[in-house]
Amino acid sequence: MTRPDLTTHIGPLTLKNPVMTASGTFGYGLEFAPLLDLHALGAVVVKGLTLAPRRGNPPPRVVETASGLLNAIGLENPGVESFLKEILPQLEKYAVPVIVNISGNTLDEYALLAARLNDTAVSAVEVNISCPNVKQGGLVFGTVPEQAAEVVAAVRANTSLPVIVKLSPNVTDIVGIARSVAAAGADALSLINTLLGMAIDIKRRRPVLGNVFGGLSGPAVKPVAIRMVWQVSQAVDIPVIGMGGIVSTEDALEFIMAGATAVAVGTGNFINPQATVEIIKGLEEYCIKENIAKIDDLVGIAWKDGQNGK
Amino acid sequence: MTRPDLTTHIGPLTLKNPVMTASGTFGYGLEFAPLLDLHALGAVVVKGLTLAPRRGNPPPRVVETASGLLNAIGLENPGVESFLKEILPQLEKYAVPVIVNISGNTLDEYALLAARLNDTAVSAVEVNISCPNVKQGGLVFGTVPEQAAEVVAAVRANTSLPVIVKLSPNVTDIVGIARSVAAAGADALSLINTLLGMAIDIKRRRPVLGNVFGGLSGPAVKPVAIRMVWQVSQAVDIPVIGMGGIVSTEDALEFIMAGATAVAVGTGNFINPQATVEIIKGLEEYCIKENIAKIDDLVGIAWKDGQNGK
Amino acid sequence: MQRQYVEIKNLKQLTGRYYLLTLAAPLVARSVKPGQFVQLKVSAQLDPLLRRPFSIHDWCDAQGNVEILFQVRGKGTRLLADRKQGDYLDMLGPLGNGFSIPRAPGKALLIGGGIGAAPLWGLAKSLHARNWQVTVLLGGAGEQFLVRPEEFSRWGRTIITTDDGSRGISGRVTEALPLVAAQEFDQIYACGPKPMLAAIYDWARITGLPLQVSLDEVMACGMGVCLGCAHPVRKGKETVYAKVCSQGPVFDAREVVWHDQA
Amino acid sequence: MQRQYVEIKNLKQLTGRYYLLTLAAPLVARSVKPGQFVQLKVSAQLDPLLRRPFSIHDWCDAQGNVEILFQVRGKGTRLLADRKQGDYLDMLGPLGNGFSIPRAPGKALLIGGGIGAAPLWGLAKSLHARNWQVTVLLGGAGEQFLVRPEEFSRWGRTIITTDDGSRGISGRVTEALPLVAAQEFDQIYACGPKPMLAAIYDWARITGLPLQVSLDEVMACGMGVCLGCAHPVRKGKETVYAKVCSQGPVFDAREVVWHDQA
Ligand SMILES: Cc1cc2nc3c(=O)[nH]c(=O)nc-3n(C[C@H](O)[C@H](O)[C@H](O)COP(=O)(O)OP(=O)(O)OC[C@H]3O[C@@H](n4cnc5c(N)ncnc54)[C@H](O)[C@@H]3O)c2cc1C
Ligand SMILES: Cc1cc2nc3c(=O)[nH]c(=O)nc-3n(C[C@H](O)[C@H](O)[C@H](O)COP(=O)(O)OP(=O)(O)OC[C@H]3O[C@@H](n4cnc5c(N)ncnc54)[C@H](O)[C@@H]3O)c2cc1C
Ligand SMILES: Cc1cc2nc3c(=O)[nH]c(=O)nc-3n(C[C@H](O)[C@H](O)[C@H](O)COP(=O)(O)O)c2cc1C
Ligand SMILES: Cc1cc2nc3c(=O)[nH]c(=O)nc-3n(C[C@H](O)[C@H](O)[C@H](O)COP(=O)(O)O)c2cc1C
Ligand code: FES
Ligand code: FES
Repeated sequence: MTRPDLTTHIGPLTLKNPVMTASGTFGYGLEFAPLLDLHALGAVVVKGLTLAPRRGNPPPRVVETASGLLNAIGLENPGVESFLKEILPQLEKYAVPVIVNISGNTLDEYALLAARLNDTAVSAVEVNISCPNVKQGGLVFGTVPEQAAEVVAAVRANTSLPVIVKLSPNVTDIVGIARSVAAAGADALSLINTLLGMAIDIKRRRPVLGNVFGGLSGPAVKPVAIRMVWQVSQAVDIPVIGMGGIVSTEDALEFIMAGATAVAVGTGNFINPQATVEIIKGLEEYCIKENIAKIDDLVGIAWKDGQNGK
Repeated sequence: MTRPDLTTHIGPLTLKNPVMTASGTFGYGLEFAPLLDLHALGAVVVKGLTLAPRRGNPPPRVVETASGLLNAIGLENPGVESFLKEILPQLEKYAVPVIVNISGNTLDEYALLAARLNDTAVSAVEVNISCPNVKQGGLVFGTVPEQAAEVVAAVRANTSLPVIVKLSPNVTDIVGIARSVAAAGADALSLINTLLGMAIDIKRRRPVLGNVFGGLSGPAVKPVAIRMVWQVSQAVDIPVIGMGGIVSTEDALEFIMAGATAVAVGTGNFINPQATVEIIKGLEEYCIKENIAKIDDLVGIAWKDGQNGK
Repeated sequence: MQRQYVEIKNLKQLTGRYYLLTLAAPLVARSVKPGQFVQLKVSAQLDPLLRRPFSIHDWCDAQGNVEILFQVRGKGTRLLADRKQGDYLDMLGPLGNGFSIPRAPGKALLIGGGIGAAPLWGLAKSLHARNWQVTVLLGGAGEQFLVRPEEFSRWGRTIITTDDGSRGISGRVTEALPLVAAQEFDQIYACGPKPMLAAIYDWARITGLPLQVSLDEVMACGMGVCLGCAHPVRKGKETVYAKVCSQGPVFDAREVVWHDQA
Repeated sequence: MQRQYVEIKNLKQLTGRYYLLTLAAPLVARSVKPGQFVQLKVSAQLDPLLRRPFSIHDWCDAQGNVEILFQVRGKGTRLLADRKQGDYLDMLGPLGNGFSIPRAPGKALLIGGGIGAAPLWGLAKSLHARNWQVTVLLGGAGEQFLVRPEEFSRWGRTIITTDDGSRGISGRVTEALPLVAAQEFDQIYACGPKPMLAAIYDWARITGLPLQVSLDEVMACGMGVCLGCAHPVRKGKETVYAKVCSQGPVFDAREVVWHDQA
């Protein structure tokens, strides 16, 4: 059999394969250069950027849970200017699409970030809407369909880059958010971001994390992520990038069959820093073994075949 | 040191210790009689009952996930009449408080169930509001504060038993639901029920579960459960029964320190059917070692001590 | 039913994927019935989370031993295969109902497909001890998937089939059915993949002979409380769900709903 | 930095809770610096999920070996202690910056508390090889928490303290500081619990002598990408977070913010 076609389309963006990195778990990519060929990846999504530098939350910032990880990094990052000046030029050399994850606390911040990334070497923006809206008493943008849509519209109006919107799973109705965001002009959706969780240190009788709350990621959350990808991919017409607990080729296939056009490896990079490239190889081998010409043919096959699920 | 006082109050109900069983994971208790002394438990919460018998969902009904379990039993149960006639009389002999978990698809069903359990040997009702409201297009009662409150009011009006309300974690704002339910007359809250999830069988390229979706439980969900117990116990004045992934004494202590007045072991019973009694012993030993006279002194200590968390 | 920590007295690899595990469990050895099973905790960690069900393959009351014959299938059985003599395992059992053996001795046909033959060993031994005449049909995908092919003849005539023809008759175990005449037997027992059981039932029902099948459903608790192991069975005119763990795993094949999963 | 599967050449229990693990890792043995560490995957399952960081205790370029000295603390180290010779471990490393040794030989004081002395062994060896005169203060809660107390004197004068007085001077390792005069040394190195490090810094700062400390923060990635291992450090007038894994674990004690966690 000829080599299977792993090409993937995320809106106007074409990736050579569907495997990307999840924001905040792959640094700026450069750190992985000694361990893998960055050029082999579908795309590199970098750590979330904000307009100004952020120092992040007080430690402890991470704690392991059963098959999961709680993190409260607090969006530590050098700010968009420093990224563009010092990091992006190095990353450009690897000729891999770079997607920048952006976070803000006001609509203006999102708009300014989007505008600033326009006309750079960046391939797309991923809008993290799991941030508190300081003008609305800290309510998280991504939990209210109208506010989520406003963020997306603000970004859309300020960039010609493909706009990927990253959804928060901490909502009653993920489909409602997804529809609202799609209608506001998103080119694609990423899901899921982390589940809000916490842990208590029974020795200190206090929360483990300096920030009290943290985001739960890793294999523990995969069933929730698969469910949301299944629901959302059937409800919207734009591609879904699936993530949440992917550590193996089998996990990636589950997401693809549930409806994800592409997948991202997050916490999995900490367990196996070569997980991304191993999964790309695994997907290729799977397609050969199962006689699948295009990986696209597998997208959503679990609901496309047979009767529609609930 | 004298024996620590493990007595726990769930509204008007006094339990000899804070360890109960989670509905649906302990059958009707009788099955465990060969393995442990039922009388030693704080309370037995039985499998969810409905008015009429229910045959449940098509198999497969369970699938293991990373440190978790997805189930889609579909509330299979013999119906309330059969329970009262055939099971309760046997259970009564063990002199352990029996709490009956009830589910309905309409307000009437909840009201009738509550009325039927009044004046029986049952010690309390636990209202499972994670059920679809058939009159509202299948929207889950427990995800809309007003509908959740209506269910509780209907139950409250029809029983003189203590009313425990079991919250669904699949919501944007657990505190809003908790407040609404407390205002409607709940004596206590149970949380969390399962997280909505699913899994794909990549060999069959179809969802694993006969019902497509299932509820995620077990250690994987503990960080989400602890977070919700922490939030809710600070927001309401009624006791919280914490559950979600408890398998050890340390887990139970985490919940208690996060604000749970009592705890329930669910999936943990499948891993170690003697988990409940081992945890009771473990809590007693912990109190002795740490010189704690009353287990109540530990409830919410993680937010009572030090400055309030977020 | 007991929960106890039992010592691994021996663990040996039989074929590429089959292992024989000998556990010191006198209480279980004394009371067990063929076809019953145990739930083993294969790891102290939280992944894999659940116990794994395994049929009791053999037992020896005198030595206080219980044997499990298992196939490495996924991560749980892999971990089990990596255990060492002297390790302890958390075991719950015996569970389930087991095969029933009619009081009056007669002729029994035992049909096992792949690892499904594991519980038939203890059954054959029990039948033999009660003066039954035993015939065994033992099938497998290939030679390495046959359960103790050399030794089964200890209990009676043994016919072997392999899908790939690497040993015995080439083909599925059901293709060997014409070699035996159903009406010769007083009782048929079968354990293996569901399509195999269904095919055997189709063959046996013609003669009206009693067929007991041991079903394999994914289990969580193993003791009848989670309702996770449901399999549809007929109850009068109705179809209801039976708990394979506590109402089975052995069922009268006539009660089982074979071709409908709902 | 490499990721590779390395064979366990030897694993032996030193004291009640300390184990010495010898790994076949020639590439790391060739390039490692004292104070660097590796991330080991202790289990193939998903719980425990993350790798565990361990300092490189010793190495031998000729034999291609790397040694880890570890304490059983929780489930991950328990699993590691249960591994057997011949098993393979997934190892990432070497990671971090390691201790820096000034070019001109002089006098070094090494202070280790409990398992914190593990990386000081390789440091002492390196210093010794570069003609430094080494003095070691080795402390532990009790005798069984001392890292190779008999052998450390191979590298220089070794003073031992135990909190419970079961060996050497009774008391904390910091209480032995008056036995040595700070100004005698050209360089001080310390590794152990944070309060110990802070106390040593308070003592050393008076003399203005350079103190290098190896910090221990909970880690996820170990390679500078998750920002999970933040520790506050001074950068000019500002307090910023440093990544203990990639900017450390060894820091100049003057840069570290000792008494403020925010
Ligand atoms: C009553 C009963 C008795 C059994 N007796 C034996 C026995 O004597 N010897 C033996 O080797 N096995 C027996 N099994 C099957 C055994 O329990 C499974 O092979 C085992 O649980 C697989 O665990 P794992 O972690 O290795 O596989 P997993 O990693 O959990 O799964 C690996 C693959 O095996 C499949 N699988 C998992 N569980 C089962 C199952 N119960 N049946 C079929 N496929 C499954 C999964 O879908 C997956 O594709 C029995 C099962 C039951 C219900
Ligand atoms: C750079 C670095 C080098 C290290 N070098 C060594 C070494 O050479 N030898 C050695 O034995 N250990 C070393 N450690 C500590 C070692 O990584 C932990 O003991 C180990 O990760 C614990 O894993 P566990 O699964 O056994 O414990 P867990 O089950 O994860 O936790 C058990 C208990 O230990 C505590 N704990 C977990 N991780 C740490 C940690 N990093 N520091 C302190 N307490 C912790 C937990 O809070 C918990 O109370 C080092 C740590 C770092 C960051
Ligand atoms: C340490 C850490 C940092 C993260 N930082 C970000 C971030 O900056 N922006 C963002 O949108 N998501 C962030 N995430 C979420 C991940 O991108 C991903 O959505 C989530 O972890 C689920 O995937 P996983 O289970 O594969 O990790 C972070 C996750 C982790 C574990
Ligand atoms: C197999 C199974 C059946 C359950 N059935 C019910 C039920 O009938 N009613 C209910 O309110 N909760 C039910 N639950 C939810 C549990 O009571 C509990 O809230 C949840 O599993 C989280 O706790 P755990 O992680 O300890 O299992 C069920 C859970 C499982 C695993
Ligand atoms: S496995 Fe739980 S009822 Fe059968
Ligand atoms: S552990 Fe990830 S940055 Fe240090």
